[in-house]
Amino acid sequence: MKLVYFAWLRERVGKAGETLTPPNDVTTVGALLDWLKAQGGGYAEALKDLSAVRVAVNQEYAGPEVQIGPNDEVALFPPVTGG
Amino acid sequence: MKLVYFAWLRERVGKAGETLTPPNDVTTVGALLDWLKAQGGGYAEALKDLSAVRVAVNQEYAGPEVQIGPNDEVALFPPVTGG
Amino acid sequence: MIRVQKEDFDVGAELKALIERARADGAGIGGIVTFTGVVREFSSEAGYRGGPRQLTAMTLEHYPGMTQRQLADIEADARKRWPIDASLIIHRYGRLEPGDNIVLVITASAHRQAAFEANEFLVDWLKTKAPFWKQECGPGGETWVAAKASDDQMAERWIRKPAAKRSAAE
Amino acid sequence: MIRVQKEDFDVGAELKALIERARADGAGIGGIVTFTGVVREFSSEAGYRGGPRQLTAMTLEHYPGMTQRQLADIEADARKRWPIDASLIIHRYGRLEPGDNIVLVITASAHRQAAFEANEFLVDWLKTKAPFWKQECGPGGETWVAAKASDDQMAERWIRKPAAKRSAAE
Repeated sequence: MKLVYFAWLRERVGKAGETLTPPNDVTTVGALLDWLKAQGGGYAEALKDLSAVRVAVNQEYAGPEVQIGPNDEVALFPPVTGG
Repeated sequence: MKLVYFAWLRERVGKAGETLTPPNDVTTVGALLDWLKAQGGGYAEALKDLSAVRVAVNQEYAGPEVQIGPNDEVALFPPVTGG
Repeated sequence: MIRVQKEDFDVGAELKALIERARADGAGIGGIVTFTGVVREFSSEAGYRGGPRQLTAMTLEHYPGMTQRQLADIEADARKRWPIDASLIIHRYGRLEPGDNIVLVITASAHRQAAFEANEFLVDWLKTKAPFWKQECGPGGETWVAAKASDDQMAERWIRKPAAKRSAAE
Repeated sequence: MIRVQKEDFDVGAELKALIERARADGAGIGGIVTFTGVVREFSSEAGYRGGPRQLTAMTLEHYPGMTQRQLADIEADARKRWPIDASLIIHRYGRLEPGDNIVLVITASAHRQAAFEANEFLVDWLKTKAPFWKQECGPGGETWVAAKASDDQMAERWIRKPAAKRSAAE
């Protein structure tokens, strides 16, 4: 699974992206966030307040219930501030 | 009193402006319109439907009750269509 | 700033000059809204057979002294109602062809909602209060454009509820 | 049409090209609304002593593939909701300085109210949905700009009552 991070989430995780293989029972966005947070370090720091985290799966906004698999691109980022 | 006419009101009256001396009892915009209309010809044609006539006194919109005198500039024109 | 002129205007150049003026004044502008009105290809009135009437030209007549006064009043009113840091109104007169610029309204503010609302307000009032008259020229001859009731309704929005709309601004 | 780019844009040239495109398509446009967002002089967040914080620069990060997709979706949505004959969204990324252009939104229609509403809609959605993040750079160092609740409220206007607003159009 390809993960990408943006803005202060990228800074806290400490990298712009990576390829990860979460356990088989991580099949939703919500489960992925919980699993990542449990890895501690930068992940725990970045995901401390989940209300400030937005997720996109394959470049579409996704809620915690959305299904994810090994071929998906999952992006984590703060609320957007463009325009 | 200086009178000026615009758009189709100008065309119907047949001139862009003129200096007139209405009778002494013509002291308001409403009285002026009635007096002009009674002159017949182009005036009667131009002022046939007063709901389509707008008036400005000294370049400010004016209703029929507004007082006018010999030194005023009175403009008659159709509803505006700029912008 | 207001201008009534026969000549065309360059929107990009006007916008640039306005932003520079505002920045020189120390204004913290973030959003600039621009309305450009251009001469349409077709008449707003139906043609003789009910279809759209192709225009060859349009002539804009105005009442010189009153135009300046009305535009200045309208601009001052907008700047009292909204926190606008810079504004510009240019209205052309004379003979214009389809696609030509007629009017330009620019409003700049730190708050985009103020810039949008003030701009709409100015355009609505230009349509209903500024002493300009359009005469369309097409295959059937010359026709004075009739004022639209919808324009009056748009302008009346600002009489009825300026405060309510304003409170929605960020 | 959408563009995401590092380079500056020329509002006048973009506007001219858009009008020409629309006219070539036979569209009877009469009103064009343009929103230009520029980098402010001062931070939207208070400085360390509560006063405004002067900015030296701003960096805009974005999520390339998703940005293109979101902008295209937003533009298509606006054109379904309003009778828009031509539109353009340009959003810049990278390092920008106060006064620099950030974003350009142009909407053109035969009906000015449609052009105004579609433009506001697009700007509101850009602020709340397009994956861009602003990092301000000033005397106190670099700070990621926080999303504003007011921007969410502005965007929600269009969820609650698109039809009501639309019916007010001329």
